[in-house]
Amino acid sequence: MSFNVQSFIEALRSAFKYAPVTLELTVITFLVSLVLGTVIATVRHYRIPVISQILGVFVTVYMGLPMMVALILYNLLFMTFYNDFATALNISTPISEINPIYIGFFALILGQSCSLSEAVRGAFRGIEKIQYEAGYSIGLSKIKTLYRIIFPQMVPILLPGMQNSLIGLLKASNLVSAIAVTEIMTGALLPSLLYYSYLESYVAAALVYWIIGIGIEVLAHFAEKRSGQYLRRINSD
Amino acid sequence: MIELTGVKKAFGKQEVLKDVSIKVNDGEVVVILGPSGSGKTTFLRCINFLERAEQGKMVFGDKILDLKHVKKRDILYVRRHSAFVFQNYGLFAHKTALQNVMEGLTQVQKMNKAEARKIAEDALSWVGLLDKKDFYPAQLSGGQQQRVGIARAVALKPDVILFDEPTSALDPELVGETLEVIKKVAKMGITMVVVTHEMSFAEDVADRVIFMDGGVVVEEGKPGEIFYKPKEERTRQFLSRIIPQDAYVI
Amino acid sequence: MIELTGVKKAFGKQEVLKDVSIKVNDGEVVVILGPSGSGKTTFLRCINFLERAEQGKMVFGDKILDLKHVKKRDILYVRRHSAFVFQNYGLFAHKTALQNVMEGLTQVQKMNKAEARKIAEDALSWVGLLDKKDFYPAQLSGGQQQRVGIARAVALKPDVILFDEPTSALDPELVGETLEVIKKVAKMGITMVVVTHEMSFAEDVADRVIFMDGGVVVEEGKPGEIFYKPKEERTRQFLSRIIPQDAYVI
Amino acid sequence: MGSYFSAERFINVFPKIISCISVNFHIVLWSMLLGTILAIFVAILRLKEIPVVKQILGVYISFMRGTPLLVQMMIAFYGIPLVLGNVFMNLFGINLNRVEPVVFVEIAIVLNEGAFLGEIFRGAITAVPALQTEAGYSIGMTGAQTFFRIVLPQAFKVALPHYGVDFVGVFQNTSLVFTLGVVDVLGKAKTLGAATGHTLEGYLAATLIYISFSLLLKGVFLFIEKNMKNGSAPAI
Amino acid sequence: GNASASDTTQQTADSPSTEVTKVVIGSGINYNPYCYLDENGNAVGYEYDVLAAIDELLPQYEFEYQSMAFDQLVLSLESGKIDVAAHQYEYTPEREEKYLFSGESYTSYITYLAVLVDSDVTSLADLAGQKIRTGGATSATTQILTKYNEEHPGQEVVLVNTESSSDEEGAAALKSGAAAASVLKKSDVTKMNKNFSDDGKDWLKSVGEPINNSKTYYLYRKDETELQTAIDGALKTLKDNGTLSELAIKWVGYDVTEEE
Ligand SMILES: Nc1ncnc2c1ncn2[C@@H]1O[C@H](COP(=O)(O)OP(=O)(O)OP(=O)(O)O)[C@@H](O)[C@H]1O
Ligand SMILES: Nc1ncnc2c1ncn2[C@@H]1O[C@H](COP(=O)(O)OP(=O)(O)OP(=O)(O)O)[C@@H](O)[C@H]1O
Ligand SMILES: [Mg+2]
Ligand SMILES: [Mg+2]
Repeated sequence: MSFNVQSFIEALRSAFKYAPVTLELTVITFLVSLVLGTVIATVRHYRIPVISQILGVFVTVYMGLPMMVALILYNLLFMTFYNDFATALNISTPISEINPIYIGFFALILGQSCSLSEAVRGAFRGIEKIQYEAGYSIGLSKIKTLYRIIFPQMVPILLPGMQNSLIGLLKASNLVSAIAVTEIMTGALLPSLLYYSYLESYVAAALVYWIIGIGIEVLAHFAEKRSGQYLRRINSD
Repeated sequence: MIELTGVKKAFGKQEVLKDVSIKVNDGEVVVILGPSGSGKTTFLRCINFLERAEQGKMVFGDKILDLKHVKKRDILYVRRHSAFVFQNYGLFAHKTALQNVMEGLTQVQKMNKAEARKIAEDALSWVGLLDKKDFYPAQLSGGQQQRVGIARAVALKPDVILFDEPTSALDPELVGETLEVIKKVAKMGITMVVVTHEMSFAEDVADRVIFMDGGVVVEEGKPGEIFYKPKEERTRQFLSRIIPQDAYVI
Repeated sequence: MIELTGVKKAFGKQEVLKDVSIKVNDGEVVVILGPSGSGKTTFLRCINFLERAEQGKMVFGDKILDLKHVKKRDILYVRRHSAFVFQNYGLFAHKTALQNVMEGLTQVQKMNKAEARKIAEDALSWVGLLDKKDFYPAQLSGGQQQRVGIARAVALKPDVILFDEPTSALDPELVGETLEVIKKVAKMGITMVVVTHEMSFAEDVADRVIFMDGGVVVEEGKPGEIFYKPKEERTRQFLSRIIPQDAYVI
Repeated sequence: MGSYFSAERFINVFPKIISCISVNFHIVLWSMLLGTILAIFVAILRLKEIPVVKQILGVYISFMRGTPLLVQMMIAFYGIPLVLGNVFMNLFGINLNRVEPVVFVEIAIVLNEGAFLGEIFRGAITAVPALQTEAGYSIGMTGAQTFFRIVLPQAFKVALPHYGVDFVGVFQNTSLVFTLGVVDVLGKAKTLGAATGHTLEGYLAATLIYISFSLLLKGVFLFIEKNMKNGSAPAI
Repeated sequence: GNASASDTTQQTADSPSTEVTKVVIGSGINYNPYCYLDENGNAVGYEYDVLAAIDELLPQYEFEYQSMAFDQLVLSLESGKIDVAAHQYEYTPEREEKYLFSGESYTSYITYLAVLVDSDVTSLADLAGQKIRTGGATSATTQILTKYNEEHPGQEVVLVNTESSSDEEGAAALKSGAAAASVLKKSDVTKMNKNFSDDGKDWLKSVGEPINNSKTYYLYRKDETELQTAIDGALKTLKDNGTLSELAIKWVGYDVTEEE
């Protein structure tokens, strides 16, 4: 197999050009989902009646919905019903002026919230009960105990898996190109049309993703060090 | 004043507390004694709502509470006016000794940081741990952790402190010192319920001693009475293990 | 026999053990005494390689080991011929009391299940917890957990048991009983190193008492000598808190 | 959405799509089995911080997480025959270019999961207090015994929900084989879509199958958890 | 580097014996009606039928088929997993640097603007400032329209890239007005009209001049000239005897081998 450096560089350049779109999608989705996911996990952890059961079923079911199908579905629903909806609510913006990236956000956030909620739910089980009790005993409210005592202790448990989610999301945002947003992968493939230089394009996209991934990992590494410094190291003998 | 009446608590089928009642006046120090598994810890936990009793009433200051059906606000009220020293320390794992003590001051009592730090440092030096203030719990010895727990409770200056075996991990020297600390606290007029097996402390400081066994209060009275003139056979039997027989003569 | 010489261990800059040496003959019971934070736990942990000493030699049975550069095989050997009772229990959280005791028997000693269960049940009834055998650690009181820890160590019938404050969470009645158990163990010829503050136990059972402070052995000797005729000022000072002054007269 | 969806078409495609489920099962079972085992070792080795090994694993994880699975599959599909083609031909008489494409997809997913699950496990392991390990050591268990009997079961409880997410994810990711002409559930949906011009029914049928799998897995996990409970009370 | 798959074809190059040589043909999985997997999972379509007809004319070769995605085909070709790639490849000089194209084309590929039937749009100029669906950022259409935009400053159309999106979305976008036009082959318009009509009537029409008008070829590795020559010959025969047109009408509905 031949590898054309020229095509590769061109693909790389094009991929980098669209990296900001990917990053924007990723970061915003991740932050919003982290909040939503934590809320879902907390509700489920405390077994708040009815809501927690509903959320439990919803998360399990939603995990079965592939992102690609979700996007098609939401996109189709949006395009089919927007006009009636806009008329009913007197929204004057025509459908052609609505940026489809919002549909992308919606789909990504919903999926990501569900999967992050599962990660957080697991981390809840890694915290010893006495940590809650200690918080309550000094008069902290439940909420305060959660965010001052419990969540910080979850951080070292969650960080490795969270990197998975964040980096995974980085790549999954590629699917959003299905509804009219060009990002890294599509960007890298743009020049391949001319030469059928798919190999070079895929390698270029992989490289750009990887570079961003490494960036995330480096940040996470420091965060892990900081957040986990209280943990006792096990003597590895 | 705190008064509890008819406290019941079961884990599954096992009734751990069967109708326990006690009354502690303001500034009083009450010692709870009893064999392992008799429900002492569970009882203290019920007072602080760390365990929800199935039945029982509590008078806490001027509040009258049903232990089972109690409002969130009231739970918070009780917790804010009391402190708990855990048998197994219960320090915040991700906070240093100093931060452990400061947490309640800044977050609950909304003190500013500088002031809280001052008080926390005082509390730590009180228990002889100022030099360990930046250590995490995992870096402290058992006795050191226990003392941080005590400092954390005392620094809050609550109306009531619930001590669950506050000296179990301490060496005799420190037991003495820590009990001195607790005595000082007693003099500050803080009401205290102390689960302990330190007879000498009980004799010295306690206004009243309560002997629990199998989830009921077997006997209660002044330390002198309980220790040297126990009415119940069970109490006598329990004490006989600790207090040399001849002591009874006194 | 175990003999340790020149054990050094620091955490960061803080030297916790500065050249500690002890010798324990087969079947001997040695008690280690000392104030909180003096390095007692750390020392026991070094013996079992839970902490890696920076320097020091150990003779364990017929093995001579360098504490710092030691083979995995030798570590395993030491651990298989010794048992550890933790200050804060250290029970396997996902296993019941019975399973906790059986684990070492079936997994390390490769005993069959039926046999292991028999031995484990015996050990639990020894510590008075047969009725709690199917409880998980989180469902047991502090004292109960500590006794399971003791049962787990004793059931293994090791050559050496390292006890780290085995009675700290126990009520006086149980302290007595547990110390009886430990005495029985002593009679089985098991060598023991016990960190404890129970003077009466030390007096009764210990062949030798070692007093540690600030990471060094301050003094060692027979219990009678240490308790009533301490040579060092520091020892005298420490003991004065526990043993009533007039006791010295005896 | 009148013309986009018809129940009749759905009923027509559903049996055809579900008949491809064996491809998904084949891939997901092998990948998760081997991937989980690999991940456990990756997690252990990462936590041990052995010099060199640590750096190698760092690169491995970074690469597996950072690059698209599609690219990894392509590396396996084209790269392995390229590098090992002659060796296999000479030694075993196997033409790697003629090996079932599924195998390469499985290799890619296994290596991928080794990294993803490995990190999930590593996080979960840090949730198990050091004292648990020490207790294991103290009764004479080897490092491996302690890890597999004491630490892992407790860590698994923490990792389980996230593990489930990953599991369902792999069940969906199997559709990668379709790129190589092997038809799994989603591939079948696409095929039928291309053949009939109606894609929605097929996708919904595939989704329904995924959801059923997710629910099934959830049931299995609930069962496992029931048998793994350690008596600690629920949150307060 | 060529791996072992091409060994067999190399042999024949050395010794033009009567031995039958295996040739691995790669074609697509998801491009109806050209090359796709039918309801039973069999690879079918115009491409496959044409190739089968070619195979019959070439006794010295025996075709074997592998089906995979469009972009995997060219990689498989390079790596030797397949010997011929058939997926409606269009010719560009750039591509010729890397691959050998068949000397004969076998289909033409012509696209037009597709708009709602009641629309009065007839050309790109009517669409200035409006959204056009192009079917993917890497499609030829995108390229052509990007070039158009560069050549018509102030008159630009807005390109909506819709990588891997579904026909349903395409229909919905046009019907709802989310996009003003799409770029489609006439056969696709017919298909859309049939599949997504709300009232049985046509709702979409092709308008104006062709946007894209190109021919399609097979791809080979650079050194496979012998195979190329053989297949070219067979293709010519099929064109001449009308088989190719027959197949085109059978699969596509009209004669795509003709220029429109
Ligand atoms: N991981 C650690 N990092 C830093 N310092 C530590 C660590 N572990 C122990 N120390 C310090 O070492 C000293 C000795 O601790 P050790 O646990 O051996 O004391 P001890 O004699 O057992 O005390 P106690 O009777 O209170 O249990 C203490 O001052 C403690 O703060
Ligand atoms: N979560 C639980 N589930 C089931 N049983 C429990 C639970 N918590 C405590 N128990 C049981 O309740 C009884 C009383 O426990 P508690 O901790 O109150 O005893 P205690 O008097 O404090 O003993 P100790 O002096 O040993 O600390 C014990 O027998 C214990 O096994
Ligand atoms: Mg207790
Ligand atoms: Mg200690």
